[in-house]
Amino acid sequence: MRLKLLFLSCLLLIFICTSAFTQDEAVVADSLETTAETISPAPATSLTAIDKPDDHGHGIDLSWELSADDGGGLMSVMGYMIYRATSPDGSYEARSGLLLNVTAYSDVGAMNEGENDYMPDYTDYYYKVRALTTDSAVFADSEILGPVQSFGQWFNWKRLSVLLLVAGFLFLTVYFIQKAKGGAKLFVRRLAGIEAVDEAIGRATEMGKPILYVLGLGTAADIATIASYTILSRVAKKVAEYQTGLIVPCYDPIVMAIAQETVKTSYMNAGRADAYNEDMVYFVTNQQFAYVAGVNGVMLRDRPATNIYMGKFYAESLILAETGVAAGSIQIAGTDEISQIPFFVVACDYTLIGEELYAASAYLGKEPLLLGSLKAQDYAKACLIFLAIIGFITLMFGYHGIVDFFHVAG
Amino acid sequence: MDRSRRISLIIFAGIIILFILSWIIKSTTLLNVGTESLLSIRDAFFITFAAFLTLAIFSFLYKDNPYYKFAEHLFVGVSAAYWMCVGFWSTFVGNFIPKVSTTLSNFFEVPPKEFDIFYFIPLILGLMLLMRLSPKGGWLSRWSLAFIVGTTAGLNLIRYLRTDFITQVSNTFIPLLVDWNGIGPFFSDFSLSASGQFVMTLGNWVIFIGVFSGLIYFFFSKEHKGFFGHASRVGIWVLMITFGASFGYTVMGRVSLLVGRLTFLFKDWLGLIS
Amino acid sequence: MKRQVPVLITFIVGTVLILSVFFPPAERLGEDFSIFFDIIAVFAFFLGGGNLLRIHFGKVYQKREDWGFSIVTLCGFAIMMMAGLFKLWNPGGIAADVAAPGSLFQLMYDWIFNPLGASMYSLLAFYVASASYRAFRAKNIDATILLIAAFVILLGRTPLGMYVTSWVPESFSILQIPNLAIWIMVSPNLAGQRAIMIGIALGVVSMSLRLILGVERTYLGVDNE
Amino acid sequence: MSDIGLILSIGVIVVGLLWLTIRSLTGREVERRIIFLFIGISVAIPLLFNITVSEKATPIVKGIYDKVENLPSGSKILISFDYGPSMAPEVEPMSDAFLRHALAKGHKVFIMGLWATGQSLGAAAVDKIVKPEFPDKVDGVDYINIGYKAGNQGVLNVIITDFRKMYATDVNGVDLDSVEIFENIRSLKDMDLILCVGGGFPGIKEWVLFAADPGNIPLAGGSAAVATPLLYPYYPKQLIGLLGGIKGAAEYESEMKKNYPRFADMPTPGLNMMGPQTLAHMVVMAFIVIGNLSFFFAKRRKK
Repeated sequence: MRLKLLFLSCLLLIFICTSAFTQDEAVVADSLETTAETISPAPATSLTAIDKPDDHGHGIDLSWELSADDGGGLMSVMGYMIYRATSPDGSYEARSGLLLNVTAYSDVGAMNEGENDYMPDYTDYYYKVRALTTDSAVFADSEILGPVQSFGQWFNWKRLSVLLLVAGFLFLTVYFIQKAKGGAKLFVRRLAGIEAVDEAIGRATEMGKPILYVLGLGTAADIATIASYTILSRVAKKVAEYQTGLIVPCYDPIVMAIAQETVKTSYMNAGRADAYNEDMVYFVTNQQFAYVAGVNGVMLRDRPATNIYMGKFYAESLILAETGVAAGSIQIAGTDEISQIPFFVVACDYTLIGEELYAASAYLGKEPLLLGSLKAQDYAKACLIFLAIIGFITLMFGYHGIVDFFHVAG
Repeated sequence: MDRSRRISLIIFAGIIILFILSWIIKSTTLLNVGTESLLSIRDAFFITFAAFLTLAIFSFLYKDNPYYKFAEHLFVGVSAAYWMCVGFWSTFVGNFIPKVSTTLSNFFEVPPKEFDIFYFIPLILGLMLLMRLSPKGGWLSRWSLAFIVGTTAGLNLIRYLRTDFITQVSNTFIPLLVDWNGIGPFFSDFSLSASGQFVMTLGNWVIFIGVFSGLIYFFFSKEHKGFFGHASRVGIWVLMITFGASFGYTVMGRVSLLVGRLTFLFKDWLGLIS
Repeated sequence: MKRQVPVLITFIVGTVLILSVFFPPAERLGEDFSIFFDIIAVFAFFLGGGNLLRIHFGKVYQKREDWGFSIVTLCGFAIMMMAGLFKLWNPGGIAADVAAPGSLFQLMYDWIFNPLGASMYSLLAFYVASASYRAFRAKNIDATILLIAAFVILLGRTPLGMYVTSWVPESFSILQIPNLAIWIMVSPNLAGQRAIMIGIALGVVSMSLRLILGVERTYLGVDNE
Repeated sequence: MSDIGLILSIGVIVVGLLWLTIRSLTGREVERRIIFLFIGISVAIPLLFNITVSEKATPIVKGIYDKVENLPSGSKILISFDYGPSMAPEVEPMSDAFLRHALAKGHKVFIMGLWATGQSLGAAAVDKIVKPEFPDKVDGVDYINIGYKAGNQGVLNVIITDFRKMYATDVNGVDLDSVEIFENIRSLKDMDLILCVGGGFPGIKEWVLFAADPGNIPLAGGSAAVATPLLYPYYPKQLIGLLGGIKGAAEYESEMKKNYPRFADMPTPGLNMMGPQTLAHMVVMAFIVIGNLSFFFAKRRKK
């Protein structure tokens, strides 16, 4: 409890401090009274230009105030264009298209020499904003502003809150893993879907029928798929012990490679390396519905006693699950694809909802290291709820610090 | 020859006859429209074949049968090759070749780009992955798997934290009292519009309580008892509404897909509707 | 060595990618790595294609059940592969888009791949009905809530919902079924979605950290410690 | 003649459902194949007899319509075709409507796709809509199709800073540096509006995460109904508007028909599809009722 408070207050303190950070100082140009021609509009005023913050250079942020004749006065200004030169009286080139009703623009160029539109850093630039009317011959230039230079930053301050969250989470995870290593008992609630897995394997063994394990449509780039390997390894180990059949049709070749590795290891760990067969884990095809057609075929022809769906699923979820129902299999599903959870909930016997899928991989092992990270996750949730409630209260009193903290611009 | 075999042969013969009939009729109709003769015969074949495949898939609703098996196996083969070809031309030839070899770029007639030594990293990792196929070098493939998983972990961590986590949380900061103008106006308008204060306020409360009770349901290291038990119970109800609503909302999209298929059958194949 | 190196690679790659987000000079690493990933995926196609051929040739060779259909798969694969790699019938030759109109690749796509995919997908119209018949029953409180929410939304998506409740005055328009359906979608539904989303985000972060720290390593075919 | 057919077939559905309802009072279950049959009939009949219903635009749809309408003529609108043929019946009406509306309003249209299949669908849309209906529009000046690149959201990651790093040419092999429409375009950030039409992965969500959010670019979209509820959290902050499923498309179409005389006779696949939808929804609801009836009466009997 003390730790929780400490952590929270640290977090609070840090972002209150950071919200006090100030930006680079801007070069400000005073407005200039133009001796206007009879129909020439008023120019844009208060032009400012600073290096674009939080980038890798090659960008300058401009801002100005609307011409008095834009939306008022003569009502003649249609829009603005940005012009740039490398000396105050050099030749100015247009740097933007027509900008309508805006007062800010980022002039960003290419980063590498030789590219079109290359914009070197540490070079003096001079800017002016031109207020345009519908008549291309009638316009007004603002005062020339400069010199301004662009340069790169080493750190993106806009993303500080993200970094703090990562650091906080890392801290919690490492802390609880250490605690778990030290032998502390960590409670984890029951996950019905996972407990059903063992039961379902037993049933398949009794019936002498195989188990179908579907890793879904995820690629190796999906965390859900990676979580699914852990569950697969557990299932494979049990299956090896019980000498039941296992069928793992795959959608992605890389996923297939990893799944083969996982199943093979599980069989070896169960001491039944001899029972492992390369054809248990195989590639079907890399197209959603062709894959479904293939898996449907397996369901009706090999009649697996249990179908386990874990990973990323899209529209095919219900086709799979309903075919499984027709085939009379017990079905356990888990996915983090929110739009498909309802279909699994409706058609399957057990469903792991979203986060439960990741938790399952930790839960299954009951290893202290993995459980420690679950605990960290819960603490993060608690912190979040706590912060949010404080946020609401402070918001009522007009303090926006907490809300802003969660608003990441860049 | 037993009875069931004879029946399935009769069905098979019937389908063949219907197929040829459809092919001939379709060819003549296409010819009448003014299509070139060879093209019309080709297109008529393809349309008939596509209609046959569609019906073969639908037959699965009744039960598994050889026609579904045929369609399924054809689909698997064709689709596997499709993605390989697209990946080869667009990623390998399109993105990789121009960066590493001018000769190969010229061979494939793609414009070569500036040579980039870093593109040998995926080449090496890709080849390592293929080492799986050799009995001894399998362990090398783990290196590229490790690279893939590392990339996944690194990219996803930040991505989810930035958008799903931070944005969703910040979207939850909504006023719990919308434009308060006193009790009178508050209870006078129960409409779903910007003027309906009551409904908007109620909606915001539901979101607020729903999100947090939902999150409490996902607590793993606390037993769902007492306060946690009640809160997670509410959480489950909110999730149930979500699931029911999402399901009901989806029916429309699914029916549209069937409409699309039936339109193909009625319009493009049978010409029943215009 | 065989075990430590992969874990180390994951650690380094993951950490570098995380840090690159915060340091503008390294910002483009994420981009480059995404491209690398795709290129590796192309190599993996060989694994997939090889495996597919092995499985189906095996079936044909051993004359296992339904081996005749495996020949269909092999033929489909071979023809599509040749059509794509050699750009057969492609009016533009090798430089043209692989799916240029008129090419064999595109024809097979239009008349085989496409109808099959669309038909498979449209089976969902039937399954949605059979699933709702079976599952939407007032068995207990949870199931009843599920049922009511689904029913209101279904009503709200048809003109029927409007006819049933059109007598409700405008100042109570929330009680009109289509509006109620929208309200369910944007309030309780959104709350549930958001709770799941936030949970998933935390789960992903936690899982990613486990991977980067090397705590979770089943994917390497190595048992967790 | 068609009226007789219509009445007859609706009669068959109603009588069939009534019979099943009465049967369910004895607690008997309906076999799934019967449900399949009813769904099939209820979709086929309105299609054959062409029954339509009228629609009114909801604010979330109107949001997009007004945005396209209020952008000054000549604005740059990118339409991304992020779907495959299997999803096309549901979302193609949306991309068609967007394309028509944007061109009619005189905007510059950029077509691309994050799905391999999107490239040819984009090209098909150009052949089907732009060439016959807008003969004065010139490829490379008023519109361009830059096609598909592999890499899913990775593509967005790249083109948000630089189009040319991913795309050297358009689909016809024309160098992007040589076309007028691309003259002042460097990255996605130069777009005035992005319209994403999709419903799977990658789709609108990826556009929000990797383009609209980091680049602060106005984004709206059309989505398959299944993915739509998921996108509500992004509306109205990160998404200007959203067409949800075929109903959204129908609303957009009716809005266009109402305001543009030239579109009075345009094909309205969205509106046409609402007939089968209505009947199919009613059948699904009827089966939910039947299911509950048989459940309750079966339970009673047990007692």
